[in-house]
Amino acid sequence: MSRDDTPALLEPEVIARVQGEPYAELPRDLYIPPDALEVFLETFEGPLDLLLYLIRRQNLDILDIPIAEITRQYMGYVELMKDLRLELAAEYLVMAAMLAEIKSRMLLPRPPMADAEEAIDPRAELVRRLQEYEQFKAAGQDIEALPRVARDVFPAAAAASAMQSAERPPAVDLAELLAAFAEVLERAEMFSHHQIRREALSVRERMSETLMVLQQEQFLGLAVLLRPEEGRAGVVVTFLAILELLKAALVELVQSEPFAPLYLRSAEVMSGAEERQ
Amino acid sequence: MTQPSLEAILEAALLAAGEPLSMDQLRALFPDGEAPARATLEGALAKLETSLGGRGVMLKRVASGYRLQVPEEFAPWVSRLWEEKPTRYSRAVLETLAIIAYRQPITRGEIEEIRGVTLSSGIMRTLQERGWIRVAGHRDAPGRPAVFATTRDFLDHFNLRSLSELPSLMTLGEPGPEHPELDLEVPRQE
Amino acid sequence: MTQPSLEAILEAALLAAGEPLSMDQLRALFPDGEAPARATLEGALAKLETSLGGRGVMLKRVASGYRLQVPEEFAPWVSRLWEEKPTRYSRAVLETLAIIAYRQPITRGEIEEIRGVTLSSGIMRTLQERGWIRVAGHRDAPGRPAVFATTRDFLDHFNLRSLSELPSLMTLGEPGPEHPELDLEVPRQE
Repeated sequence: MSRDDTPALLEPEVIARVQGEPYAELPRDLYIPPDALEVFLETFEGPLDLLLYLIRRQNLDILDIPIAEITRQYMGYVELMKDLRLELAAEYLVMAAMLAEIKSRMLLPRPPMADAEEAIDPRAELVRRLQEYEQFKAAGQDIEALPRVARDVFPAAAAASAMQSAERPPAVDLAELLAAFAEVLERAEMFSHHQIRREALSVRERMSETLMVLQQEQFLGLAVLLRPEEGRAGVVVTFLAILELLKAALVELVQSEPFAPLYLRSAEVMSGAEERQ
Repeated sequence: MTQPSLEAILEAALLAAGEPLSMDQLRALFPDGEAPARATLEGALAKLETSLGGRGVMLKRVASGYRLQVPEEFAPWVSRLWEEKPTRYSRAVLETLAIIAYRQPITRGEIEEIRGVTLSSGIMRTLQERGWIRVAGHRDAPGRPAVFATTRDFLDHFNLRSLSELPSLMTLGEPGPEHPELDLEVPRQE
Repeated sequence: MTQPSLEAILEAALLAAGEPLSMDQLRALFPDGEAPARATLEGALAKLETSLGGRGVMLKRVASGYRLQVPEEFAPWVSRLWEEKPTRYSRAVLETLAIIAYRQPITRGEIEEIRGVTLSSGIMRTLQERGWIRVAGHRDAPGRPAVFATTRDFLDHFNLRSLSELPSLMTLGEPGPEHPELDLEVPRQE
């Protein structure tokens, strides 16, 4: 493309082309209701959009825009918008000024010896912006065409309302528990003269376990509770647990006659039985 | 593209709605005059119901129509979706738990004596609902007070094999055990 | 009772949630320490996806996780469930969204430069209220202008797993979209 071409002008009277045929006048029978024209003009997203429309509808090459013609058409729309008292954004006028500037620069004879500078087509920046805008205009339409939730695809949901009450219980760690116990002991010692002693937990655990077994079994032979397979230590722990339980009045030791087997029963079962009598 | 089956259309609509749809609403999915007869729709719903066997969703007839719902057997997993952020236990709950853990079996009165305050019923309920303590028996004393002990779940939560693995207060500078000879390990039961 | 299959559990949870669940959320359905490995879950999800073929629901991977959704082909029936038509967005909103999606992070000024017009505050508000864009930071330039980026919700809403799934930008020089409906005559210049 030679740069100092006078922009390829359409005949000045041509206002439109229909299938390549230039038209110099609006057909007389073509009536555009003013409302429709207004809607039409409002459809443009801005000067770049309007310019693109002018270029595309005439199948012009965006890389070789006939600046004079396009400027003339552009100004036609801007005047129309003014006439219709449409809210004319300042950007439309800025673009008009830019087009006029490009046009005048293209009309200027190229000064000799200034090839390097003049090599830049005055339209280059406009072309770049038009192309970039066109890309995003198309991208907007592509996004519009993507399957969209609530229009094309629908999240699938099934009722599960009855299951919504779960609440995760707090977690506690051992250190917290120990700290709480230590604090309570400290406080207890401040308020009482009782000596709070550390006791063998394994005995306490066996006390709890024995109580549970007795709740289920009601009567148990001492021999069953003292299990030799736990070894000496186990038997001692169990025995101490039973003594502690007796002392705390949680169990009772029964024997039907001297030297008969010893049985253990829980105080609870026993008193329950008494109540029934 | 082949037309989706009637069952698939009904499944799609019920899942998109996420709530019960009446027979009238189901018929309204189709353009005027093209809605299948009720009997046809009922047939398709029956087919849909059968095809859902063994899946994570089932068809249920409710008062307001048909509903796709998650069967109850999935509650253990599904309910975790809505678990609230764990809260923290109050000081009182922690202290009570600690006393029960270290002094079990113990009555409520004894806990109160150690803590020096009355025990609110909420605290014991919290710990019982959590499955960490249980009534281990009743003391043969006036009023037959319940005695509390910790549970296996309690040990599991704290990753302990037995109570003897609870940290000792000695780490906090407590005087040593009075009966060192009693501090025996309970052998593991088979 | 037999334990439900892993696929059924995942299906139940996804339907109960009614929104995408991430891999982490799926693993959190199981008790601590019992969650299947990621690969196992992925395998089960693949099986679930296959088993849903031809049904009114499909498994889709979107930005925030896995979602069960009614496929597009059911829209003609399903969209009749709601009287309201889905929101249509103006070209200005869509173009702005496109610019942010493809050029993020981007300032308001840069968006205006590309579109050649001042950005009305309504457009940015609409996009932010929908949760599709957010302020991702501030550029270290005079006035420290905010830079905008798209959100995960944007990707979820448009059925995308990541920005790389966006349709590629039109190559320059290609014939652009026309407004055939706007093909009115060019007015005569005065």
